[in-house]
Amino acid sequence: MTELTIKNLHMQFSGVVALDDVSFNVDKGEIFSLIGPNGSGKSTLFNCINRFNDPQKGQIVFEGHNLLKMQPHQIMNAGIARTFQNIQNVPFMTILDNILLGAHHRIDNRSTIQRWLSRKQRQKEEAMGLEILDLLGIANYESKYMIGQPFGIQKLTEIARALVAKPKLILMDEPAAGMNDQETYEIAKIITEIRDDLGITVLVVEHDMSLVMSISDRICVLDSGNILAIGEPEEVKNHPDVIKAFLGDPADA
Amino acid sequence: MISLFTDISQEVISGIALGSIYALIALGFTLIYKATEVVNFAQGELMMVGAFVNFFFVTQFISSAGESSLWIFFVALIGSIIFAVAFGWILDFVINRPLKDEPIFSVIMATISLSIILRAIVAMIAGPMSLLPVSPFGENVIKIGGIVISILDIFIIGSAIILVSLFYYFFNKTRWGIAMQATSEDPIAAQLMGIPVNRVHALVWIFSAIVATISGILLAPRMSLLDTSMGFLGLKAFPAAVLGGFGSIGGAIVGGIILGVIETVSMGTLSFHFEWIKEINDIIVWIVLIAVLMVKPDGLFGVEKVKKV
Amino acid sequence: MKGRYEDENLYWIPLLIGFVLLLPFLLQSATFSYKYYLFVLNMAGIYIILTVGLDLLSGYTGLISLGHGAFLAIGAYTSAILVDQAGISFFISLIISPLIAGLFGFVIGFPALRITGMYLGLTTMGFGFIVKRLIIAFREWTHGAGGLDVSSPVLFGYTIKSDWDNYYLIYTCVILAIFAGRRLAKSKIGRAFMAIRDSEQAAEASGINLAKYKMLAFFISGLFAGFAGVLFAHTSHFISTDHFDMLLSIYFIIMVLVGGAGSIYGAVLGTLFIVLLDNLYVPMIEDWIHSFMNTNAGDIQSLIFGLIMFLFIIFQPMGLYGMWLKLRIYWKIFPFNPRKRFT
Amino acid sequence: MKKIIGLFIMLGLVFVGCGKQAPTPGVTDTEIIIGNIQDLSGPMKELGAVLPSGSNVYFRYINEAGGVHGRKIKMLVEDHQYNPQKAVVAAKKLIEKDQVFCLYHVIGTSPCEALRPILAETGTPLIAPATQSGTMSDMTRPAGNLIFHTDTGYDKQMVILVDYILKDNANAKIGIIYQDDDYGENVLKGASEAEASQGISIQKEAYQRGATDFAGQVGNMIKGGATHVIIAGVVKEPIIVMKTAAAMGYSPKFFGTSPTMDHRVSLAAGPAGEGFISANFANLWNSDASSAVKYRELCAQYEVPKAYMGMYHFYGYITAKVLVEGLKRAGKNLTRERLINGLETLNKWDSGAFPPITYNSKDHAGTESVILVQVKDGVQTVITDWID
Repeated sequence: MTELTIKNLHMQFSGVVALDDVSFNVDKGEIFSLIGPNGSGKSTLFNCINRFNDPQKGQIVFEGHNLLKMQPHQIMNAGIARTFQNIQNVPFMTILDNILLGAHHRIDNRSTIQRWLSRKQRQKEEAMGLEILDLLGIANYESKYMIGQPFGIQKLTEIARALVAKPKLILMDEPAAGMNDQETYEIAKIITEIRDDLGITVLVVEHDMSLVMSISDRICVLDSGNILAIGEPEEVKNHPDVIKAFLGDPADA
Repeated sequence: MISLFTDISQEVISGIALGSIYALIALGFTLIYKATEVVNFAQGELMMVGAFVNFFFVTQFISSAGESSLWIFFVALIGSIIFAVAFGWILDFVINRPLKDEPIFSVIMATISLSIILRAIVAMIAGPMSLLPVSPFGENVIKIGGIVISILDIFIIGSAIILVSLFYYFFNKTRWGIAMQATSEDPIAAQLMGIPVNRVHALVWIFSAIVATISGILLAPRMSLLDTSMGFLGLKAFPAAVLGGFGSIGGAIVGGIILGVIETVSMGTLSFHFEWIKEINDIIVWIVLIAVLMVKPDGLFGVEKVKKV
Repeated sequence: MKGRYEDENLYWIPLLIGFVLLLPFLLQSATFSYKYYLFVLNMAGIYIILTVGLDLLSGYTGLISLGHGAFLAIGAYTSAILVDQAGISFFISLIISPLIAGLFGFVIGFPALRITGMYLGLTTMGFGFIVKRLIIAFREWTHGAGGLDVSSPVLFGYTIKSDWDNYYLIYTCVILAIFAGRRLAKSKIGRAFMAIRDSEQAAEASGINLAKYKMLAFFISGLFAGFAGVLFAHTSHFISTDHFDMLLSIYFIIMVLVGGAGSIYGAVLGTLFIVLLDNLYVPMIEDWIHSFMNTNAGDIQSLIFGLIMFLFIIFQPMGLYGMWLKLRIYWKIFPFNPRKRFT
Repeated sequence: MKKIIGLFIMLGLVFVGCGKQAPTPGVTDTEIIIGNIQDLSGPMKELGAVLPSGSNVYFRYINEAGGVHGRKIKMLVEDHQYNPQKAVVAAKKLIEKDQVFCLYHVIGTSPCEALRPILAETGTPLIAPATQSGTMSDMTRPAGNLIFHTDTGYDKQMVILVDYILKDNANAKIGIIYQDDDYGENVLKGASEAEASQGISIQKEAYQRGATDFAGQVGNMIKGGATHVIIAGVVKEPIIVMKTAAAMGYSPKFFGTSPTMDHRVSLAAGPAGEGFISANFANLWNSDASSAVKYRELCAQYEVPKAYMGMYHFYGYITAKVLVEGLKRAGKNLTRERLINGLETLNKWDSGAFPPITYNSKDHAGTESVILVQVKDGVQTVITDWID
């Protein structure tokens, strides 16, 4: 069943075409990867879904809602969470609080006022975050400050922040960038768990091919704003255009 | 009708002179901001120190030479600039270096406390009485048609234009200038590229002190009496720097002149013909500033910084 | 049920509150000029309420305000007019006047949606001047630049007049303000503020409406400042536009930064530090210097004040709260401190 | 924890009431301590150095002559940076901590106004506030009965100046350039009184405190055709205004309110300032008035720096004389009430420099007359007798 539909998306920055007539669908419960060289428009596509960028033409439809009519902060309410390529967190806040940031739309204003007077609401909020921390296996980091934590922890917190929002779709921008093999393996495991246990659709941008190939259900290859190929990992791997774009034209060699 | 035209052009000319003073101070703000991203709240005080040092030199030289001549003013100017070089270098050493990796707020705070310190030290040395500044140009004026402009004002406008174009050329055309721009964009990358960041910062503080000294020397005769409250004029030039777009050298002079002209015209013709303008005379500058910022949040010539996600 | 997540020990808070409440007695027993110290403490208390609000705006949300004296002025003048001219009771004015100051916060929050950094600092500074002008323009009620006499507050039939009464009124409000500020900072709203400060993208992607929360920050900050203004007007009994000049606003920012931006206790410490430094310690040092040197008292005072501030910034850029945190870490790992860290 | 709180309470109870207060603060058998709050590091800091020095000349003279009823006068000076809030803190310190007998010669209108609540609360008199604002002698305001004003208000000065101008030249077109704050507001009050009584209209131009450019205002004066311009500035502004006018070839008759009486106005303005008439609330320091002669004598004797001597220094000297006269009349058994009663017995009392001063329980304005001083050949010269 189609969850996210991207149709004829066109985006350019003062003459430079970042996305050129891109269309694809993401099905519910799928791990869908976007790959391509730097500058091929992957992050721009994410930013379009997140509404940080305004595409000139096209449509983005998520579960029947037209995302292009929404403000950036409404995207989360629609059920789409996101992690960032450059870690975006609050250094002088504890990890738990950083994660609870993602639960923003789950806490209504009335309970915020209740919280002023009683501790109960506070514990309820904490429980939301602790649940995710336990899931990711970093439970004992909860009251540590974000500043000075190892890179891997910061990355995991980023994912946790997206998960605590209970999204339907999660956008991951290079979750394994800068990680070693062991950590990449962990990330792969987490991504599959997110899909299998929580039933969240995952849209990944990633450079690490081994990770992409091992977890993806489908892969979309982008090159300078154009889709080269969409399909299952094996299919894409053997696609002539992809080989040409990534390894160079064999005829030239 | 003709008299209205003369009135307004007279006010515009005075406004340009006043605006050039703002521009000179704003240039000092801009230089430091451009290279180090620090807002120097002590800029007005640097100017005040320059004016006092120059006053000291002039009176010393006159009393030892026995008479005042243009030469004395020139030598005193050179002396003040040498002092400014040393002073700027010391400031870099005292403020910029220890706070290099600290948040920008700390440096701003340091400059605020520096302004308090400078005011106190100058007051202690110069004594409580305000001084009578001497100008090499006297009270001479030039009359063109019905419009009057004093020689001093011509010098102020001239030095503002010359200094701004000099620094504009320096920053955009010379190797050192481009190095300075690079330093402000990304100090670490600049360091890696072999730009001596420390020396660049020192240079910028020195430049700023020189500009401040020159503006102080030119401004002092306009103030009629010289005292430490001259430093507060720095805060009046602040909107000029912001209006032009902080960090834009051309913007400093445009912003300064716009605000100077608005100030004189609103105090003059506008409040003569419209009674209610008097009520808002001292905030008209701020109203214009806020209105411009609402439309262009980075000032007239400022460059918007794009953050990569 | 105790939460798994405990970030701080709270047992010493009642002790501190007890100390605050007993302080006048201690002062009275220690010195016959206790009224002066109470007066300085009262002033510090009013400023604390304001700086807690300013910290929420500048420290937490990262929106710098160089015109916060204006909110103080709005609160003070509104309350003075409401109580003395419209005949509204002090208690109701204590609720309405901060709200009006908060509404002005919305007005200035509006440009803040587009303008950032030093540009915002200047906009708020301009706002300060504009408010001052507005106060003068409404001559009928505010007596223009001449200043306005304000009555003593009457709470539940009791007239609060002496420094002693003022102290309890102000410090009850201070404790409430600190409590409110802390709770706010630790709630969903506080998290949203900090996210806006450190990463607007992460905030937006987490569903935080930037416009709404920036306005909210200005509103809350204006609310605190207006609250402080009401107390200011009714405890000093005379207000004029000269009270709320721009240097005062800069002092407020200094208080927040000295304490350590982004922490409520920091704002409190910073305010106490600056007010006590300015009014008690600097004159003390000055007296000492005067015993062997003869100079103009005013200059030497500003010089000492400037120097202390300057050295403080150079050696302790994280502020007082940062110093306290460092100390706490130091004692936690006491015998095994790495030598390098604290030199 | 309970123990500690208990300890606090016990400490509190033990020491409650131990603080003691002298029957009359600041007065011992040998000394009277008075408080002075000046602007030592703010925009008016020149006066902050000069005024207390002038007062001290007279106090030293009195002390060396044996003091007032055997008590020597000691003056403590605090700084307020021309900020009303700081003035209140300083006053609180002087009154509560240093236990001064009275406040004296506090400078600035808004700082003095801000002191009213404290004066009223503690019953401390304020003698000779160093401001000419007419609001200081308003007896209906708080502490009105505790403030003794020695100077003629700005509003009154305006009326007198306008009268003087119209007396010589009935067709004069008058303009004023005023500082846009509480000072200016008091000036405007006087201007509108004069307008009403004389049936004329006065052209009004405002400037902001700290302004350095007056081209707009002077241009407006030319446009309005003002033949007589009253400058309600402090020291710098009249200099710049007159220089600007001279440069623009505009030469009306210039007048000034009392803060422009400083001799440096004529010094700095040079030829442009020739003929400038200022309204003085006291006789000139270098005139033949009895106090001025004595003042110069004492200054020479005590080696006062030459730069200090001038109208403001002299101002400090004569207000000290008023205070001392009040202390003398209060009698041997000095209390605050007696000081007030003593001052209220002054009736057309001649200080030798001020116009005759009269206080009574309904009027603390002291005097309402000024003397006009004109700059002739660069020297200030008295041109009228006391006018009111």
